[in-house]
Formats: sequence, C-alpha cells, structure tokens
Amino acid sequence: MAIDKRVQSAADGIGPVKDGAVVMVSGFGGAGFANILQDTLLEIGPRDITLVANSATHPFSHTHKLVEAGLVAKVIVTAARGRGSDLSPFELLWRDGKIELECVPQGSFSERIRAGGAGIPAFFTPAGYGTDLCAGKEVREFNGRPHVLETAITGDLALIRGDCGDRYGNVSFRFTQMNFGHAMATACAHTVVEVREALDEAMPQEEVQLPGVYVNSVVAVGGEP
Amino acid sequence: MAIDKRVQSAADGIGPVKDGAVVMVSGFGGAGFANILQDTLLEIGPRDITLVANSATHPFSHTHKLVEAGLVAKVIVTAARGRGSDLSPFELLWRDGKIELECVPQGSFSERIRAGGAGIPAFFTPAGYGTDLCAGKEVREFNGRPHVLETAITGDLALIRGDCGDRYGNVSFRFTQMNFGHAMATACAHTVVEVREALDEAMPQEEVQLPGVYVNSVVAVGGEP
Amino acid sequence: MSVLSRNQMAWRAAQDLPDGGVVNLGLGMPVLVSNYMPADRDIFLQSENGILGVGPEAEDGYEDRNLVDAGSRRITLRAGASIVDSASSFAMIRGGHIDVTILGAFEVAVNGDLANWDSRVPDKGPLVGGAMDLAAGAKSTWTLMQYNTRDGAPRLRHACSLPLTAPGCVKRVYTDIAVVEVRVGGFVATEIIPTISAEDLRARTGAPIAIAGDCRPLVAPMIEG
Amino acid sequence: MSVLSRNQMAWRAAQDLPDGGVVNLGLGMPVLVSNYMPADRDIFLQSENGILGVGPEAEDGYEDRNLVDAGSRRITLRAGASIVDSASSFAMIRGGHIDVTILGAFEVAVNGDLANWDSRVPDKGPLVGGAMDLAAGAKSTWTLMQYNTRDGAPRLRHACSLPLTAPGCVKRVYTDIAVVEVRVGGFVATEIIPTISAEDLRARTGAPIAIAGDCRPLVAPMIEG
Repeated sequence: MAIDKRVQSAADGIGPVKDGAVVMVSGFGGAGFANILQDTLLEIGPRDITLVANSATHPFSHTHKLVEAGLVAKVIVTAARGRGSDLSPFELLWRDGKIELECVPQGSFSERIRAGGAGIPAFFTPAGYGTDLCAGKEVREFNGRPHVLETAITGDLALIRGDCGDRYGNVSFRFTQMNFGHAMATACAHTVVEVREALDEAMPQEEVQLPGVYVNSVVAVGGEP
Repeated sequence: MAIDKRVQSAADGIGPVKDGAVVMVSGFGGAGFANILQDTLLEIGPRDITLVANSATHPFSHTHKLVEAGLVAKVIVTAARGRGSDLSPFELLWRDGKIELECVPQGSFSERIRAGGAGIPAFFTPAGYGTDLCAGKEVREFNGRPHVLETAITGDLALIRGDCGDRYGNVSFRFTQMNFGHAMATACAHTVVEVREALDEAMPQEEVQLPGVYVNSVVAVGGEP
Repeated sequence: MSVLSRNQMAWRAAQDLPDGGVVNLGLGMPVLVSNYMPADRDIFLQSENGILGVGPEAEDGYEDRNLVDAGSRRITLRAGASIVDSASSFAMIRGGHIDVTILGAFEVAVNGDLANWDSRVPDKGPLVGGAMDLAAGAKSTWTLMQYNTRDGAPRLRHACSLPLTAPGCVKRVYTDIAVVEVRVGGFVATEIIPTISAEDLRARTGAPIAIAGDCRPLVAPMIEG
Repeated sequence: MSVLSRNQMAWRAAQDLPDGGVVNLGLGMPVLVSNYMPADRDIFLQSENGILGVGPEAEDGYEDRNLVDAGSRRITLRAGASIVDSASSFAMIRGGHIDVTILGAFEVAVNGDLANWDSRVPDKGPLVGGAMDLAAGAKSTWTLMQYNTRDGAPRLRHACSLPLTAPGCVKRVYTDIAVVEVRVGGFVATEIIPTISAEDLRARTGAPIAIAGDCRPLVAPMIEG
C-alpha cells in the first residue's frame, strides 16, 4: 500500500498514550514548540508521564499546561526556572515534592537523545564533570582529562514541530526550528510531527532535514511560516 | 580581515604535512574521493602517515598511490581487500608486514570519527561484539545486551571532496558525495576541501552541509558535477 | 522443479518483506531482491552510505558518479528519498530503524551466529564494510545464500567455523533448497523444494534441523537469468 | 574615570576576540559583546541552539519566531551563516571548535573553577542550559561580570562557594574595574581602572592577586546606556 503518513488530526497522529509514557517535546526559545500536539496530549490525559524537553517552564511552550494538569511525574530538562521571582507551575510542584526533576547540561541532553536514537547506550563527555549535576556518575580519564559516562535517553512518543511534511514522513524545518526535533524523532518509538503545511508531492531530497523513517505521522496545523 | 578560505592550489590548502601525520580521506564507492588532494599529498610526500579512509584498496581512490609510494605506515579502514584474486598494493605490503592494518566495522568507523570531532572520547556500541575485530575491547552490558567500548579517532589533516564551497569554508555535497566528509572534517586539526566550484557569494544557509567552522581551505578543481 | 536460481532465491526473500518497511540489502545476491519487490507493497531501501529510498539502477547515460549505493552501483532515487552522511546512516542502522536487512552469508549457526565477512582467503585483506553494524542493528537479519558450499559442505552449522559477523542475529535463511527459521530451539525448515526429502535436507545440514508442522513446498516463478 | 558600565565591559572584552574566530556569547551581559565587535575583524558568532553566524537582532516587523538565538532573541543571520540541530551544535562546542566563549559568572576561583548557573535562590528551579558544555568545550572560556557582588563580596575567590559549572576552565575575567587572567600561579591583573589602586583591588579580591609587570590602565570609550 502506498505509504501516506499524513493524518487528519493531532489525535489521530498521537493515538493512545499509556500512563507512565516517556514523552519528548521539541522546541527552543520560541522556535519549534509542538504546542498543538501538546494540547492534544493534554486532552488524551495520560498520567505519570516523563517529559523530556529543553525547558519545563518556557512560557511559549505548552509544556507548562501538562505540568499544571498534574500529568507529569518527572521532567528531564536543561531548564526548570520560571521567569522572575514568582514560582512557575513546575517550581510549585517541585518545591512540594510532587514532581521529579533531572536537570542535564544541554549538550549532554541533546547527545543523550541522539545516542538513544543511534543505538549508543552510553558515551563519555567532559561536560558536567566535577559538578553537582554529574555527582555519582562514572568518571574516566581520556587524554589526561576526566570525563563522565552519560547514558542514552529513549522515549515512547516524540512531539515535534516542523515546517513542511510529506506523505513519506519527510520533514523540513524553518531556521532554528529544528533544535531537538531531529534527535527526539530518532529516539522515540512513535513520532508525530505537526507541520505548517503538508505537501502533496514528495519533498525534494535536498530539502529533507528529518527523514521519514523517523516519523510515524504528519499533521498539518497551519500557522505562520 | 574578511574571511576567505579559498586558495589557489591544493598545495596552498594542505600546507606542510609532518611525518607520522594522521590523514583522513573521504569517499565511498566512487563518490567523493578527494583524489586531487591525494595526488598533492603524494607530492608533498610525508612519511609514516596513518591513513583513515573507508577503503585501502578502492580502485577509484588515489589512496592506493599513497600506499604504493610507501608513505603509509598504517591504515584504519573498513575494507582492505583488492578486487579479484591478485593482491593489491596494500595487500602486498600487508602480507610482508610492511604496513599496519586496523579494520573497523563501518558504523563504528564513522561514529568514532564523528566522536573525534564532537569531543566524545569513547562510546559503547553493540556492533562488533563477539567478533575478531573487537577482541580485547572492553565489554559492558546495557539493557541485557553486551556492547563494546569504541574510542574516538582524530586526525591532523582531512582531505575532502565536495561540490561547491564558499569563502567562509561552507561546503555542499552532491548526492552521496558527503559520506565520511562531514565527520572527517570535524575530527581533524586541518581540513582541506576540493570542490568542483568555488562560489563568489556566500552559500545560502539551507544549502550548507558542512559548516565553514570545520574547514580551513577550499580549492576549486573543476570536474563534472 | 530444480533448485532455485539466484534470482528465484531473491524473489522468494522479497515476498516476505513488510509493507511500509525499511530494508537494507547487502552486497552480492541480496541486491537482486530489489528486482522482485511485491507490487502491492511500498518499501524503502536503505543503503548504508547514506541513502533512504534507493531506486532502480541508473540507465545508460543517466548515471551520476556521486549517486551510488553501498555496492558502488550508480543508482537513482525513489520518490520520498533522502540522503544523509555515513555517521547518520549508521545511526539509523544501529538505532534499530531498519526493519530487515538481507545479507549474504558463508555460515549460519544454530544459535543465529552469522559469518559473512571473512572467508580466510590467504593474503587477501579483510573487508568488513557495514556488515557487523547491519547484523547488530537491524530489527531482523535474514540471510540469502546457497544451502551448501561448492564442495557440498553445510553452511547451516552447529557453530560457525569462520570469523563471526555478529552473534545470534540471524532470524531466517533463504536458500536454493529451503527456507529455514532460526528459532530458540534451533533450525526449523518452513519451506523445502519439492524434489528434496526431509532426510536429504538433514543430510545437507550441519546441525539438527526440524521440519515445521506447516512446512510448505518452496516454489518460485520462472525467472530468466 | 569611573568603573566601566556594562556596555563598556562588553566593549573591552570584544577588543580581544581573535580575527577569524568563532565565538559563543552567553546569556545576559555577554550578548552585549556583539554590539562592539572590532570593525577590522571577521568573527562568527555561534549560538548553541544551532546557529553559526548570528547577525544583529531583527528589526521591528522583520522578526521570525523560528530564527532565534540561545537567548530567545529574534535575530538575523550574517553572510556565510549556517544552521544545524542541537546535537550537532553541541558536537561543535564539545569538540573544541569554538575559539572563545564569554560567559556570565557568579564566582571564579583561583584555579579557574567557574560557578555561573545556580545562585541557590530558594525554591527556584535550576537552569543550566549549555553553560557546562560551553565551559568544558570551548578552547578559551572568559567571563564577564562585576568584580564584586552587590553586597561587595568578592567574586574572585580561593574556591567557589556556589555549585560549579566546570572546574579549571576560566582563562580570563573582564570586570568593571579590572581585567584578570587566571594563570597557573593564580590571578594576575593585567588592566585596572585608573581610579583604583593595586591595594584597593587586592582588598576587593577573595584570593591573592598579582599585578602584571606590564599592567595597563583599563579604559573604554564613552558608550551610551
């Protein structure tokens, strides 16, 4: 049957999500937040999910809605600080011990996710050595310098925002919209991409930034470029 | 001073090469062999080099000239078998114990080079476990499966073939010409790219496949697309 | 009916490829499988030099030397194809994103061990290529080979006598006289050509082989060449 | 002359950036450095969300929300810019391809230890971002900060009291009253504002600080704002 990964709705794309699922959400600094997919996930309402995203508190990402609704048992992030001195939804839950936090240096964060998609269960990195974030991690010297062993992160579901997508699941990104999207798509069992525009024709190979092999569903949601 | 990495000749781009240098050469299956740069390296004539290339024996790559000239003390490759039953230049030297061979599974080969450019000194992979090629390597189980520890490969000089290059060192590749070129460029202290065409204008960002930060010199050598 | 020809063996293996799947075909006989893809299935062929979506070989006059597959064939791209570099291609392979790889083989052991890369020809150099990564990384590894060597020795054995490619990876074996599954308990023939008895098959096998309760005749259409 | 303003500090740091270099500017004050790049030098600004070649902030009406830097500023690209994903961007950082990173800092220790990510505000969540990777990966790490805290406590110390970002990474410190190098023997002031004596400087420093034999007056042009 001719492959066609385009679906009519975000809910069709995501399908059922089990409690305890590990969900990755792309986006950085306002670029590439998969917000329509996150809104849909909120409606689906799985409990005790682990959220893997750059930030647990970015005001432009609907991640905070998932946190506020109490769906999230744990976050794996590089940032979990709300703006200003008031406490964000995440910080309130975290202060009260109601949500678990794993804070990861951003380079180790993205490389651990890439590793998860690339069949690399663990790797050594100099980043984070000697810091609280890597306390207790295995340390080994290479070239006279200590490195810490970091392990891969994999997930059940990746929610990604892209620019265009085709029937084969190929996706292009606009400028810095890509950020964690590629790595997360490779690291999850099921990947859904919300795109501005779904294409009727196959994307030219030189425009493909996320090959369709990593994508299960593409849903067109419009929006400005 | 305005950056301009374009040089007039391959020799200008490569510069002096010390004996014992580790030299990486891109190319796979006839696509992306940096043959003009290899010919220039032959003229420069450093001794006892370690050659990192997919194959020590591919008839379309001028790698065999470097081997035949006796410049190569060691090869790190995924293939070292000449076609047919006759022995290739490499195999003759290897049989006589005059050249050292490290044969690496191709995925570990490319990932070790990527790791070299990415500040990852070592990583675990399932590939090669239980085989002669990984005998003696550290083994560790992850998710119930044994993996071997592979270490990064870095080099002194990378010789790459691309399609177009600009003054900033940005390079684009044609179809499968990229192969090992990106990883090798990141893993070497000095990277030279021979391109079909050097551009007067900066390459549009969406066409850049190898960012200029990884490239020291670009030399236009013409040739068919 | 006689034993299956190489093309018939390739045809038979092709019939089992999953619709919508991603498949990597090894050098030699496995590449022939691409000629017999079932018309009702949409399958992406991956080539480890970086192609997702290999199309037919290029026609005379339309070859591009920078568009080659892992076997150095000058090929075309299918609709929806994309190209990545070698490190990314093996990330795809190692990360479990290839549904099936069909590899040539010298020997397969009763526990699924595969030997397909080193036949120990004196003085000839080794050529491992991507075999170890494919065997370790693909979700399913199938082999395509003659049931016996030219000398009549069994290729299905208690243990491999030649250097391993990967331990315990082979799930299914397509040959000129039988289709054999490698199950937890050992070899199980699921299809045998009508002119061979179970007894004959056992005599040509180097380890115990069971005959499946639903074992069918192995038949293939007439194919020229 | 009074102490340097934030903009003057940024100006001062900018004067030392290497021509042709690749520079990453941290959030907050370091980003101001981009406003004072010496006109005779061609410098590429890297942003860890994937940009090589950050240009000026976008003018009103020309912003693109998918073209942001690591500080979420809506920016433009310079000529020769390119964009990669987050994993590739940190491969660039960790792999030593960034010549200089200028980071904000809370504290710098006499051995180069840096504390810049966690000021221990009660109940506020952590925010590490890319700081640890940048500090560990860049060829040179400089900091840009007030010499003392608002309470007058020294930021240059025997040892950091706040959680470390990376051990032994800081090479140079730009402040409102002095430029200080972190050498093997400890802090060495190389520039001091004319209105501060060596004795004053020592009194405001939490560890021994030497005055360079060729110590010069720290001066900066008048800058508005």
